[in-house]
Amino acid sequence: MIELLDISKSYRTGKTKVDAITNINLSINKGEIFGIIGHSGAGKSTLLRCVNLLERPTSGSVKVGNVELTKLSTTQLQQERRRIGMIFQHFNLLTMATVRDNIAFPLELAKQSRSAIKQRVDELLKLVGLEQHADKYPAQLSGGQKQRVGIARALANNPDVLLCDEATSALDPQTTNAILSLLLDINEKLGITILLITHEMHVIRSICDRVAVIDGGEIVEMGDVLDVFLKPQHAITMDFVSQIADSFDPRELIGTRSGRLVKMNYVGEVTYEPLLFNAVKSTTVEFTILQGTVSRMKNTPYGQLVIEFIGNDREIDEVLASLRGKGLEVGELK
Amino acid sequence: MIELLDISKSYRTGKTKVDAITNINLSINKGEIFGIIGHSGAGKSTLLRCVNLLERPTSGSVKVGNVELTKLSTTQLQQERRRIGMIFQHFNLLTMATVRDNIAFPLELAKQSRSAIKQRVDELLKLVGLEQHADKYPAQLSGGQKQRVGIARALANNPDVLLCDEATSALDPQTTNAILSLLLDINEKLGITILLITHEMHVIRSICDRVAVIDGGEIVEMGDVLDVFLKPQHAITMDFVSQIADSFDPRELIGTRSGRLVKMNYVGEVTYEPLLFNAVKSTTVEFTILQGTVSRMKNTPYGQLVIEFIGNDREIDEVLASLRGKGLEVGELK
Amino acid sequence: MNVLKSNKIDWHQVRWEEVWKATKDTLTMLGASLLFTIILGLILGVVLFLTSRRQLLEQRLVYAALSLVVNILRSVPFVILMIMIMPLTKAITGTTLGVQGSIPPLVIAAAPFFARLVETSLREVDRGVIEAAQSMGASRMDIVRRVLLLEARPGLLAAITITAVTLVSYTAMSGVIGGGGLGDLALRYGYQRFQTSVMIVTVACLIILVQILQMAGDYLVRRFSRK
Amino acid sequence: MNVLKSNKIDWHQVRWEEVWKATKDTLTMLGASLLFTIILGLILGVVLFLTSRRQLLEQRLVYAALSLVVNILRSVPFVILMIMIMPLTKAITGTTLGVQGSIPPLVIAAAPFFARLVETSLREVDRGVIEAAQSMGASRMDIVRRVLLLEARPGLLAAITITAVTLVSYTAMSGVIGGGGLGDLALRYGYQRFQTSVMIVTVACLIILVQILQMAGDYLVRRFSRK
Amino acid sequence: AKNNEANNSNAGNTAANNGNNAPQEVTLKVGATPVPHAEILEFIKPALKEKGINLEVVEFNDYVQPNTQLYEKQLDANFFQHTPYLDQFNKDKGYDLVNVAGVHIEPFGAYSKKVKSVDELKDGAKVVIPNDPSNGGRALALLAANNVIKLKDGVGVAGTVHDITENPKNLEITEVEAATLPRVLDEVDLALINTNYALEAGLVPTKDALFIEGNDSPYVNIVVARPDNKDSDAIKALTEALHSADVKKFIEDKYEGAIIPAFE
Ligand SMILES: Nc1ncnc2c1ncn2[C@@H]1O[C@H](COP(=O)(O)OP(=O)(O)OP(=O)(O)O)[C@@H](O)[C@H]1O
Ligand SMILES: Nc1ncnc2c1ncn2[C@@H]1O[C@H](COP(=O)(O)OP(=O)(O)OP(=O)(O)O)[C@@H](O)[C@H]1O
Ligand SMILES: [Mg+2]
Ligand SMILES: [Mg+2]
Repeated sequence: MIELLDISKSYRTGKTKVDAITNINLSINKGEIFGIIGHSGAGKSTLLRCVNLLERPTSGSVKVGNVELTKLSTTQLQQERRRIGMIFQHFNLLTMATVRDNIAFPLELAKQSRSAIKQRVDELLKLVGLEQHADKYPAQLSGGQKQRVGIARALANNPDVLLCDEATSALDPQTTNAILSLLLDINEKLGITILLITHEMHVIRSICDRVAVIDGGEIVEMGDVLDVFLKPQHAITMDFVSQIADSFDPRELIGTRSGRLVKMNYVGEVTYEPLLFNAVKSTTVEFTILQGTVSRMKNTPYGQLVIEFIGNDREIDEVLASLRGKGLEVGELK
Repeated sequence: MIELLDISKSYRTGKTKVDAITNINLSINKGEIFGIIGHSGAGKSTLLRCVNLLERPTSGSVKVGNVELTKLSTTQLQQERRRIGMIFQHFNLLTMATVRDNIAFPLELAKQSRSAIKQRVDELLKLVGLEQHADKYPAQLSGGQKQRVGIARALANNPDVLLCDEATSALDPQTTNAILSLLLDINEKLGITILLITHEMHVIRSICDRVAVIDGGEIVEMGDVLDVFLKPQHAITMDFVSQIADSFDPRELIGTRSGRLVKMNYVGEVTYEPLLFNAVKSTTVEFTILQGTVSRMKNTPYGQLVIEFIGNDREIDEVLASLRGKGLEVGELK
Repeated sequence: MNVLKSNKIDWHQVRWEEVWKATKDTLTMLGASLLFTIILGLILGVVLFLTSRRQLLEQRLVYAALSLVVNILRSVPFVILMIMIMPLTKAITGTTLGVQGSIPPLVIAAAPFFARLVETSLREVDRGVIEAAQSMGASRMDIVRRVLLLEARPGLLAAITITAVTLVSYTAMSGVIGGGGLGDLALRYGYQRFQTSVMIVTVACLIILVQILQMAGDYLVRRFSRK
Repeated sequence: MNVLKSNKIDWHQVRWEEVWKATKDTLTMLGASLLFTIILGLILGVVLFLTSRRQLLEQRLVYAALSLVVNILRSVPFVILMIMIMPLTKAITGTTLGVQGSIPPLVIAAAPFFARLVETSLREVDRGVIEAAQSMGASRMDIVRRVLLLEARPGLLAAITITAVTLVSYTAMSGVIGGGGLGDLALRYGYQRFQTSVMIVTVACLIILVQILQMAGDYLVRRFSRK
Repeated sequence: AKNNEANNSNAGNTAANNGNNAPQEVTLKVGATPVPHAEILEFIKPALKEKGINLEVVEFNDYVQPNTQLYEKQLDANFFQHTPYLDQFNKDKGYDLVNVAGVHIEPFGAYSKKVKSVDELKDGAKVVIPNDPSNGGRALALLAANNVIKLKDGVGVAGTVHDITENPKNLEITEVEAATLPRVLDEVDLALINTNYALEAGLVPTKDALFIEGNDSPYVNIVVARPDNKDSDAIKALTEALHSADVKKFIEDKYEGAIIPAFE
């Protein structure tokens, strides 16, 4: 659905040239939810803005739905853009229009009938929980409320592609989850393709199919969310992934514990089997979960635990071997 | 350090009056890091803006460091405000000044010497990782970079009190953690009092001492982070807390599992004891961790797990009783 | 006011029906010329803005040409402009004289000025909002009508107010072609014939008129401010 | 131009040294009056802005009074204004005649106009930025100098450009008190004496001057835009 | 004429005195309207220079300032008006400016591109007259003199459109600025134009005018000074120079009879 070919974009500041992104190649399938993560200033927003040509890439070509946007005339581009919704990092609402009018804006552009617009806007207002605020102006809204207006606006025209630049960064967890369910829902029902930037790992975990990690304007890792999250290859990715559940580094525990510290990762239905328990049951080994998470990624359960095994080394080795035998990834922390 | 007495603030939109916050009482100690959470539109920003009187409360009084701000003259208020740093939700940077000049702004207001300003700004630039961007203008920065300028600016004058309105909402996890460590560090070293709004639970968990939950303009729950997070009383709080680690509701699991589902909470050093293992060791009960987290809150370890026990009911009851006997909070999911 | 020093004020000199007629003339000139100034100036200002550097329709040559035309119209002294465009005035209104004849020159003089104010106002519109509209596939016409003119509304209303007041002071010069109106009356009787009373009355009328315009403008600006 | 119809253009009528002197006079009047207009108008505009509703120094009465003064100065036709302030002019410059004598009236006429433009520009400054400065304990003076004037700079530069061009056209009227300058020359020879050649030359000079002013203004606006 | 002679001799004496005793220059600031006043003054500059008088001509487009400035001693004399105007001005403002020398007459004329004589003027015809008090009143007086309208008795030069008592042809009279008159001639049925503007616009008053003021006009253009300086040497030298034969020839040559010298 989206194909970026060798996209580069550089800015000039004074005399120096800054490369915001360099030679990015990316292909996103129809109906996919694709996440982009990366440090602040990595080039995520720039990349996203290149997709609908708000930012003309310095070089490279952009295809959306088999149409090469980079080759279109202005009016053709306008037509194509109507199929691409966008949620902005800084909202970019019309300050002089009410919430209602902001959401109606893309519908008016599409020359829909008055009654159709009213109906759709009411629907969207409800969807993002702003019925009460329909007649307020953006300046009278809280940060999260503004962001929800931006979301409603982007969805108004039932776009084929949705570009989200930190669409939930100003929202509390519950609202975030509500929005994410909404996105997942329209993704499943309408097959909308979503490209989203986020720095909230649980957003990626909850709804993304694939993820790309950008650093210094380049994609350093890309793949299925599960693969990337559970077997991160690049240092940057590891950093991100280690943040999913933990606010501290498990290596801090080394030295404070007497037993052997083991890090275990597992994915899929094994999660729901009493593997760990069964592995130690017949031994004298004791264990404590020092840190970790058991949860689901989109719909796949997984676990990431740091466990302290206390007992004799041989038996522990056996336990670890048996766990490995069941397909778990097991590594000792040193 | 900060005392809010019966603060209310209402806005008028057209003919209707909206109460953004009502009768808020809050007392924050010197050197404390105090978090505020709440849904979008709950009144968090309004409350924060009342502390330095950017928003004059409709009624109530505000004391910061024993000075009743609500009674001060404009010039006295100006003096007091210099001791209160603020990080804005929407950054509010000078668009016509470079990053460097934005950070230097409060120092210039304080009439510091040129060389002192230069030195301090360089220091701050390094602190927030923007050395490379010192001469850019805000429009040339990414969202996270802007936010970091806002943070540096708020810290420039070594304020006694720091008000943060979603100070890390636009930052990736690593940068967020770096900023949080920084805040924790100056809190510990300089005894700065921090009042922060966030919707990222892990921010609260990582650095806050106490937390208040706001809903509909009122404080519905307030207390030590551990108490509030592990024994939430109010429905809203529970919602928030359940989001800490999980992106899905454990009740979804009921029905898909054959065993008994138990939710366990524990805090403190028990976390690092093999309690669970010991409780089942001598029985025939098997167990699987279906969902949960073991981590630390500020410096206190805690665990929140949903466990499936398989075995005969009597034995499971014994296991649960023994766990309860060790001080764990154990409840069955139905 | 040294004019006042040496003369007693003789209120009988004031012919009220003439003041009333002058007031009507001024209002007619102001109304008509303001209307056309707004229309023409808005179009001109929008095109100037759009064709200027780094804007939606960047066209350096068009911009330079338009800017030159605007500058020419703004550099030529009003009286000379009035004379120069007489054929045009005649073509449009059928006469180069009186109230009617003074409207085209007033428009030609004020529209370029208003266009510059419009250009300045539009430059204040947040780029992000324009981008948002672009991302939704808005045509340039949509952006002008639904974004630029909407978002710049308080600024534009302030610009219209400033232009209206400026037009009032221009109407004083329309006496050159017999335009009449309060300013002309003030000049002819008050200034040239030393009928201080007439001057005071007419200037007072002008002040009231301008005060009303400004207050109405301020009200509208406030009414449409959303910040 | 029907003026041209009846006359052949006789280029010998143009006395170049007079054109040159008029150019210098215009530049002198423009330079001096622009300088003082900017200073006075900026102060007036800032005070108007600060005392207006919902602003830092909200003072309805002060605002109303200042606004009235501005409106009065803007409603009085320039020629009458010039006469009215003659004592002031004399007190300031020692003469009410010529280039010097025309500077005070030019300033008094243009400063209120510029003040309105300043007021409009300052209104565009983002409230959030002002709040940020307030939160840092900035005094109102700090906010004016370090925030308002800084953030509104492109708008203010555009306003100065517009005012400069307006002043050029005002200088044409200074002939009433023997002010001289290009506009006056155009009027006296071109309009009154039907010396089309002189009119063309002087108007061309005016156009060049205005074009330079506008281009310089545009450049500065662009140079100081950060959006 | 007798007066003039007296003035001449006095001025002659002064000039002689100046030539003998006071070689240092005197500057004389004279306000004037551009045509023909300023031109005539420019013409006598060299002659005055020889007498040690540096004549500075300050041009005005306006009929109030030259008098005001003179009264306030910003000027030493002015040359732009006629006696009726001066009288009215002195009366209006309580000034005591004095006539020191009559120089020329600019006969005021009525012109038309549409009709050949006044009788052809249709009902409701458009007539334009100057909008300044001096010329406006004069134009109305000329219309009255030619029986096109009737004015209130005794208004003289101060007449305005409000003083019209009878307007049998229902003329639509519009007041416009004097210099605009020739420019709208095409459009109107009758325009009353000051001679200087008629000349500038290429009209020949003696030929093109439907009717024109006669040589007996009271509107002699005069040099005006203040009581305190009217007898000064410099003013006398100025008067003398203006009344010279050279000036007479200059006026006759340059203005081709449309402006008539008012001195012998
Ligand atoms: N107009 C510009 N001029 C110069 N540099 C720019 C401009 N816009 C962006 N940049 C730079 O390009 C880089 C990438 O910016 P981008 O906005 O894509 O980052 P990002 O990944 O979205 O970061 P964030 O998570 O903080 O929003 C940054 O270093 C930024 O400073
Ligand atoms: N100027 C205003 N006029 C009217 N209502 C306002 C105004 N400012 C805020 N509100 C309303 O007050 C309520 C509280 O707003 P506030 O900004 O404090 O929310 P918040 O808790 O910070 O939310 P968020 O997390 O989304 O930033 C919201 O419902 C908002 O719409
Ligand atoms: Mg970004
Ligand atoms: Mg908020």
